[in-house]
Formats: sequence, structure tokens, C-alpha cells
Amino acid sequence: MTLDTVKHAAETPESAQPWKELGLKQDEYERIREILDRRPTGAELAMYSVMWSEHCSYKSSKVHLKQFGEKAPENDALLVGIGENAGVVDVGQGYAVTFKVESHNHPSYIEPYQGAATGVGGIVRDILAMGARPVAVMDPLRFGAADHPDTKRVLPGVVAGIGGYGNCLGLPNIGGEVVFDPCYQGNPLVNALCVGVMKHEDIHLAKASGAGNKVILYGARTGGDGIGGVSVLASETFDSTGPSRRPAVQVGDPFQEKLLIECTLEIFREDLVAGIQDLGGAGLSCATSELASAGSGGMRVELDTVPLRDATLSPEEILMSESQERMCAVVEPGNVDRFLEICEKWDVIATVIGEVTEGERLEIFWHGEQIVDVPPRSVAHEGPTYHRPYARPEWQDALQADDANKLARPANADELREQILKLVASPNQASKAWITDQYDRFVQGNTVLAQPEDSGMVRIDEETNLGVAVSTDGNGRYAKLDPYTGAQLALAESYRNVAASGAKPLAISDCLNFGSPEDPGVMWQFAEATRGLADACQILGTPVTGGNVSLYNQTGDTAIHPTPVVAVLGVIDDVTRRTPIAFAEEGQLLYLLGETREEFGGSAWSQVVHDHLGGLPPQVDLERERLLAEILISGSRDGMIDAAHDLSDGGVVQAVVESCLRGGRGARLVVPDGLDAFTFLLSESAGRAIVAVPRSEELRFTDMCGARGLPATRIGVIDGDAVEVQGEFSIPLSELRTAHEETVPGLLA
Amino acid sequence: MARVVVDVMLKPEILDPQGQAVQRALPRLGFQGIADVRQGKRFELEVEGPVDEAALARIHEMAETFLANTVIEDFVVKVEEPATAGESK
Amino acid sequence: MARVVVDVMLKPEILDPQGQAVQRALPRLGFQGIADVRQGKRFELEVEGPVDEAALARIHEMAETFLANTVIEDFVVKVEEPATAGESK
Amino acid sequence: MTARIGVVTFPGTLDDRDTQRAVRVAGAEAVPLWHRDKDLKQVDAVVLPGGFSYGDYLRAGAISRFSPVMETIIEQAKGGMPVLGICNGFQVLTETHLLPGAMLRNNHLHFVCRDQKLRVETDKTAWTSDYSAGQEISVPLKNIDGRYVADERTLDMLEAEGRVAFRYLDVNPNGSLRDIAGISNEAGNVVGLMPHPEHAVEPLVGTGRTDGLGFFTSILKNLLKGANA
Ligand SMILES: Nc1ncnc2c1ncn2[C@@H]1O[C@H](COP(=O)(O)OP(=O)(O)O)[C@@H](O)[C@H]1O
Ligand SMILES: [Mg+2]
Repeated sequence: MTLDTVKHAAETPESAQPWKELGLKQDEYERIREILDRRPTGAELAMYSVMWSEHCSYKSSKVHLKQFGEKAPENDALLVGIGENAGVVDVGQGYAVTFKVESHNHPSYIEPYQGAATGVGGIVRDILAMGARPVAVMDPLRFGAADHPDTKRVLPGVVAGIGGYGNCLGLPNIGGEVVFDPCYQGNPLVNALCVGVMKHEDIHLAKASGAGNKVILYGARTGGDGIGGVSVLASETFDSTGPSRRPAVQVGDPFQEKLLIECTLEIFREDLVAGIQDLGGAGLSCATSELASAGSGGMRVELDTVPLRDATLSPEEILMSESQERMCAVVEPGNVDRFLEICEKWDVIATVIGEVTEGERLEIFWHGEQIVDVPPRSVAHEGPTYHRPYARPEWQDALQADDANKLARPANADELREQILKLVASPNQASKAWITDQYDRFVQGNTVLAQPEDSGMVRIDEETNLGVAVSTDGNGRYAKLDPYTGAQLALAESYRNVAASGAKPLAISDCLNFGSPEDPGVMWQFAEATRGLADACQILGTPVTGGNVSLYNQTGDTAIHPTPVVAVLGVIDDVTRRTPIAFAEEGQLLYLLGETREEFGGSAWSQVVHDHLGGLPPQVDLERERLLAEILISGSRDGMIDAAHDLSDGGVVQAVVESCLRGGRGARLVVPDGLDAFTFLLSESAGRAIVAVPRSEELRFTDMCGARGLPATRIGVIDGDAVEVQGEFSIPLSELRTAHEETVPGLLA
Repeated sequence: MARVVVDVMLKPEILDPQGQAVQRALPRLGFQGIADVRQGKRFELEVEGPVDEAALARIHEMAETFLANTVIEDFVVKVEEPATAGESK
Repeated sequence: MARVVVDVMLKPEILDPQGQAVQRALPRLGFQGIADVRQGKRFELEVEGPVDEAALARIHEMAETFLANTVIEDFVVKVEEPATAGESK
Repeated sequence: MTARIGVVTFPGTLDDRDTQRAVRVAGAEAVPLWHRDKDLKQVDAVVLPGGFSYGDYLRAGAISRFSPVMETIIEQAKGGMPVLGICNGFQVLTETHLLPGAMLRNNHLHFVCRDQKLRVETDKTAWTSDYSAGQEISVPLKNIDGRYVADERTLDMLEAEGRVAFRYLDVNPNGSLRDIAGISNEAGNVVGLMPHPEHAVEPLVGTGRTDGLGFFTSILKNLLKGANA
């Protein structure tokens, strides 16, 4: 086979090229020819095709994502915004925190263990590339029906993969979500989040500057796995023709990644890099073109110096390979020796593969012959932009008209009791301990809160007790009923969770999981959700620091529920003031904060009892969310509340049951005036939380709520060993515990 | 009862971190001359009834759909034979 | 290059939950008639140079001291032979 | 003057920094030791911390066992130097045969992370003298290869010689024979256990208990006593 050099390409303009097979459209191929003023070489075509894929170029989504920048709230805390590997937030005391949530949905369906494992690996490298030490991970997950046989294949594999990789890296898993819904059958969602911490001065960016600086590839050898995998895979719906067309997925090596982390952190400590980039989707194509594009000069790479696992790989394959556990650094010549020495110490292979040049081109050579000569921006940042048509689906009106508030309600107290037991035992509301117990939450010795708390919290300074809290939330059922409101509810819930644990919300990351952008209805959901999220961020003052879009989550014509997952990061000055969810002190008073309306659209009750999805989701009042958060934070800081639990799916009763089981104490509740027991216990109105107030603090606390205008209703007291609703029913904790804790193991163990 | 063995190995193009770790350790332990190590799984199945064509076909299917994930793994089904020449222990 | 295979299996008296889990799953997947499953490891070693007595002795030692933990595992060393009768795939 | 306690880092060790912190919280000096160095920097005792050294590839602890630092540790442990192996460190100690038996995949095949109740069966070791025999403590447990096995004769011997150092209470989290969570060598200077006392030394983080601190105060007192004698 002759090498397709730049020279050869110029001489053979008519030679047929497999652009279609690589997923490019005719006009995209034409544009590449225009940019280069000739046909691309095979290597160039490979680079453009992966970089211009949906996954890497965001071609369908970027016109909508723009709003996150345009509507970004004024926020002094944002040190690095969208566009880098991950955003960076100032959390005070000289510390900066970086965090991001990403999807690995498609690979996880094909090979659950490895797909999920490499998802964790990928997000951890993003965080590392910012200069931060990764300190925690989280995993928002969605699966098909809990009792579907394929869920039994996918879920245990995904969970074992996340645990297998994260545990082996020594990253505590401090939270996430597990949601079952038939709409995810065939399209499970595996999102992964990583949080990292650094000092302000340690922030690193992905850019290659300074002619003469060396480009070093380090980490695993490059192999033939996952060629075009993530990018192509994540850019198309699954073909119904089945297994034979399944593309390769990668196998992760968490041990190698752990070495990469320690090695990279040591390199940062000695300040040896001028720019750094992780290798994820699109591998070297992405790393080289992005580094060069963000820098001031050009770049020259000798591709044949790349260490290979398989000597027969072609240059195109090397450029596209998505082998895991690799990083790329730009290093001043004087620092190269020390850089390589540190790599050797950690048994990490490192190779100088090129250098930054004066010019403006990315040039790649193969045994001395030039195979790539492109303007790097055209590969990395100037991919196609689609303005895909979108339209509100025809069924939307009928769906919203199918009002859940009209569903048959329990006729008497016995029936209410029975439905509540059914609710807390339902797969979505049941304890996820069987899953989260497979994750190490203690490693690193800084975990202050972890599952099943409202948010995960880690201490970042052992002397001052500064800490950060993160929660991830998303409710596809709400978003299906109204994507604009649904996205805002996801943000509101996550924001509330962070505040409930005592931390001040600062910024968000999001993972937008949707069906095919080629369906105008899905595109409308996407447009609405992004608009909702951007608007809400503006009001809450929490900028979007980065995130990820996962499209084509659909089988045939059926898309998943639109599922925007939102992660909120908060800071807490003193983690000893954190608020847990546990009702632990007998005699403390329970207050319900916020207003309860009749809101059952998309509710857990409507799903569990009626298998129904219709009507409108709960209303959002972001000013109210803000006020609630302020009260929760002040209450915790000033010692007025000892426990807090936000209210979301399942309403008051779900939250009370969780807090009681966590603390090992019962509660006696009274239905407040003006509400019926059913609405009080099961409505899902947003902007609410339950708090436990020591009697000595009651006055101070209610005064504060009164003065600030937040409704606070006394609903009961921590007492006994049952959850009792006066005049209605009583359920012993032991019965609740069985109902809540035996479901998931029963389905999966 | 007859024994059928299913060997499952990662495909050659797929990274095998375990095999790699073993191989890298060997020289340190004083073992030279091993160019590559791959680590896979071995399943020993005790089969009730005769191991005929039909039984083997079923085991083959079992390997394909369950014991191996053919996205990343290859497998071989063998009827266990008595100890042969090259064997030691 | 010659290939030597080392099979490592848990000793019979040691509980093998992996094998058991596989065996228990089989009927659910519609596979009957497998009385027992044991799961072990298979190492494929690519040996540089001739696989003579001396080489095999060294590999035997490597298996004994490193590839297997003889407190809990047994092992067998085999020189890989070309496909034989009972084989399929 | 205080005691110097070495904490070994193998490639893939995870709990080394936590263990160093625990050593400091107890009042001793933590000395990092690197797997490639034979030199133990004149430490008085060594902790092999938890993690996934070499990814736990092959078998947990199997590759680390052959590191240069272990050569010296094995030699000195035989000479009486106190050595504590936690989780992966325990696995390394069984692979070196400083402690009998072996560690296998949990019987339920999953990684398990939980707050685990234990009974300290002996206060006669260098690492448990601050506890009383029979004392019940709770410390985090997190492992996938934590099922302790040995043949019946060895198990009987361990029991007879009082070398079962810790036993799981309430729940046997991994199928360990006779609920064994940790053991010691004959002399009592080498101790291994699966649960993680280093994650239970501060009230704020982890499980909110400090039940694990006794390991580190035990050794500190023993070393200081030895130095004064
Ligand atoms: N996949 C998971 N990984 C880690 N933690 C999880 C996971 N799923 C759920 N959790 C944790 O379990 C708890 C309950 O989850 P959920 O009911 O979704 O919380 P909320 O409704 O408050 O957001 C939370 O602490 C959450 O972080
Ligand atoms: Mg919550």
C-alpha cells in the first residue's frame, strides 16, 4: 500500500475517498477540499472525520449551547469557562475547583463494564488536564425497566465498571443517581462526573505555545482499539442489524491511569508543562489539533515515533485510535529531561513526538514524509454548524392535557398507607445501597458526606476545613412533559440539594442526553431544555462551566425522555457545619419549608400507582429556590438546623422515610391546615425542604424564615420508631426499612 | 461425566492490562525470554449426558452469548482430553 | 515464536463463587445439563527461543512461584498444539 | 522524640496518604517509603497500606510482593520489626507468606464498601495492645478480594495460638472462613487485616468514628516503650 502523502494527494485530485464511510456528508467533504485547496490525504480525512463528528464538533447542538455563554450570569468565582477541558471555579483560600460531567452512554450498552469504566477514565483525565488533583467522582445513571432481563445484564456491568475503575484510582464516589424507566431500554445513560482541586496558580490550559517547545505523548501505548469508536459510535443511533456491526470498544486500564495521575501531578508540582491535553474521543487527532489551534504557532509531529501496541497500525489508525490512558504535554526543551525522568519513576512511557513551530500549520510526518498539512483551527474549532429544524411535537399538547391531578387518589387511610409502602419500595424510590456499596466512598480520607446524602461533600483543606459539595440531578419525566421547565427543575433540584447540605451553590456542569437531532421533535426538546437551563442559570447566578451533549439516544423512531442532567458545585467554609439528612435526635421539630400545591404531573406517585405520565411538571420559582437555599445555608452555619432533606420525587413522605431510616428514628407528622393528607405527603412541588430544628432554636429559626418571607410550617417531631401521620396511619420503621432496602438487591443480586 | 473447556481470551487488538502487568514483572523476577503474555479465562464445564454434536453446539452458543463478550473477546471450545505429551505439572 | 499455556485453577476444595454464579445463571438462559462450572485463568506466554526441557522447567517455576498461588491454586503447563479434533469455533 | 513509621507506596497504592495522616494523628512521624528502594530509612515499623498495587492484576498483592522494598521488609519482619498490612497490604503479606493463607474474590463477587463491625480478638500484638481483647469496634471495609481462606489445619493452628486477631461481627462481608478479618504471625509483630483503621481516626470524615486510631497509638506506645527500655 502506498503512503498517501500531501504531495500525492495534490497530484491525484480525483482519487476516490471513503468520506461517506467515515461519517462525513458530501458538503462537509467538499468543504475540507476547499479548506485545503486539494483533496485531503487519508490521514487528513481521518482527522477531519472524527473531529467533525457530532460527538466532537457539537455540530447540531452548538447553536443552542451558545446561550450558556450569552446569558452567563456575572460571577466572580468563574476562573475558566466553557471551552477548556473543564471549567474552573474559585472556592476561596486560594483554591480552585474544576468539575465536569460527561456521558459514555453508547459504549456502555455494548460492553457495560468497559464502557462505563472508560467513561470514568475519560472524565478523570479531563480534570487532571486542568492541573487539578481529582478528588471525587459521581455517576448519574439511567436504565431500562428494573425488571427487564437486559437491565440485569447492563446494570451490574455498568456498576462494576464504574466501581472497578474508580475504586482502583482511589477516587471516592460521593453520589450520583439511579433511575429506571422503560424509555432507556436499549439506551442506558451512563454519565460520569469528576471533581478536582488545585491552587489558583496551578491551572493549566490546553494550548501549545512557544516555538521549539516539545510535544510529549505519555501514558499507554497506542493500539487498534476503539478506532473512531466514541466519536462515530456516539454520533449515530444503533443499527438494528445487531451484533455484527458493533464497533470495537476499548478496555480500560485503571492501574495505568492511576500512574498517569500521580506522574502528572508530580510534573505539575515541578511546573514542567506549558500546555497539556488529555486524549479522549478522537485521540491524537483531537489532542494535536486542539493544542495547536489554541496556541500561537503551528505544530510538527513525527507520527512514526508514537509507541504502539500493534506495529501494523497505519498512520490513519494511529490518528484515530481512542486507546485510553494517554496524555499529551507541551514542554520547554530545558524541562524535557526532568519530565521524562518523572515518567520513568512512575513506569509511564513518554515519547517526544514533535514540537511547536513558528508556522500556522499542523504538519504530521510518517517516516519523513508529510501526510498532514492543515490549519489546526479548521480541524478543531471550525467544524460544521447545523441549524437543524425543530418543532414542538404534535403529541405534546395531548400529553400535557392528560392531567395527573385527575388520577384516582387513595380512597382512605389504609389505601394511602399501602400506596406509600409501594412507593418507597419502587425501584426508583428504593435504596440504592446495593449499588453504592460497590463504590469506595472513604478513600483519600476527606469524605464528609456521601450517598445517600443530598449531596456529596469532600474536605479540601485539612487545616481550615474548607470543603466542596456536589449534587447531580435530572428528571426525564418532567422534561418530557415540558423540556423548558424540566431542565430548570433539574437545576433547581441539584441547587437545592447542595444548599440542603449547607454549601453555597456556585456553578454548574451539565450532561444533555437526548434522542436523534435529526428528529425535529427531539431537536425542539433540546432547544427548549438548553433555553430553560440558560435562563435559570442567569437567575440563580450559577454559570455553566462546561458539560457534554449526548445525542442519538434512541432506538428506531423512539427517543429516550429528554434527560438533562445537572451537576451543581457548592462551597462550604467549614465542613464541620455540614447538614446531614439523618433525623437522629429524638424530640427535634420538623419544619416544612416552601409551599405545597397539588402537583402530580410526572410524579413518582403517578408512575408507581398508575403507570402514568401526563400533565404538567411542578412549577419552578427560581427566586424562591434562591431564598430557600439562603435559609438552609444560614440555618446550618448558625446551628439552627441539625438535619435537612430536600423534597423532590416522592415528596414529603419519601424524604421523611429516608431521613428516618438514615437516623434510625421515627417521626410523628401532622397534616398542616389547608392540605389534605394525600397532597401533603405526595405532591412534588418544587422549592421545598424539610429541616429538623432543635427545640432551643425554634424561635430563632422561625423568626428568620418569617423575616425573609419563606413559608415554614411545623409538621411534626422526631419521635418513636415509626412514621406516623396523625389521624391517618403509622408504619413501623422496620417495615419501611424492608420495603425500601430489599427491592434493588431482590431485582439484581 | 465429560468435561468441556471454554477458553476466553481478549481479542488480539484489545488491550490486556493484566497480561501486560504480568509480562512487565517477569524480568524483575529473573525470568527472561517471554515476549508477550495474555491473560484470559478458562471455564471448565462438567456436562451431564453425552458430549455429542448437539451438546457442543449448545455450549458454543453459550460461550458466544454468555461466557464471552464477542465485542472484545474470542473463545475456543474444547472437549477435555487426557494428559498429552507437552504437559507437565 | 512458540506459545506455552499455563492454566491456573482454584483447588477443588476451595469455593469458586465465580464458577457457581455462571452455573446458576445457565438454566435461566436456557442452558440445561451443566452439572458444574469452575472458572480459572489461562495465561498464554510467547516464548522467545526454543521450548526445550530447560525452558519448560523455568516456566514451571514461574507458574509455581508467581502465576499461581499454590496455597489455593493448581496449575498446568502445556505447549500449545495445533487445533485438535474436539475443537471448534 | 517520637517513633518513625514507614508507609510504603507501591504503584497503585491508594491509602498511603490516609495512612500517613493516621500515623500523624496518633502522634508518630510518618515516613514515606518507595517500592523501588531497599532502604527503609531507619523506620521503627512499617505499614503496607490499602489500594490496588499493580492494579491487583494477576492476584492482589502478587506483583508488589517482589519489589525491592519488600525484600528488606520481609527480612526485618522476620527479625521482629512491626509490620501492619491493611487490605492490599494484608494481601501482600499473605503472598510473601509472612502470614499464612490467601485472599480470594468475595463470595458475592462484588466490591463491598461498608462500615464494618469487628471484634478485636487479641491485645497481644504490637498493633492491638491499646485495645482490650473482645473489644468491638467499627471501621470501614472496602475490598473485592477479601475472602480469607486457609486449610483447616492452618485455621485450627491460628485459633489455638491466638493468632486470629480480628473477626467480623454481625455480617461476614466476603465469605472469609471462620469470619476472620485479620491475623498475626507467631511473634505478634506482623499483623494483617482487611478493614481500614486508617479511615477511622477523625470524627469528621469517613464513618464519623475514631475506632481505628488504636492501631496507631498501640504501635507508637510499644515503640516508645521499647526505646526507653
Ligand atoms: N449511581 C450512584 N452513584 C452514587 N451515588 C448514588 C447513585 N445513585 C444514587 N446515589 C446517591 O443516593 C442518594 C439518593 O439518590 P436520589 O434519590 O437520586 O437523591 P435526590 O433525589 O436527593 O437527588 C444520593 O445521595 C445519591 O447521590
Ligand atoms: Mg436529595
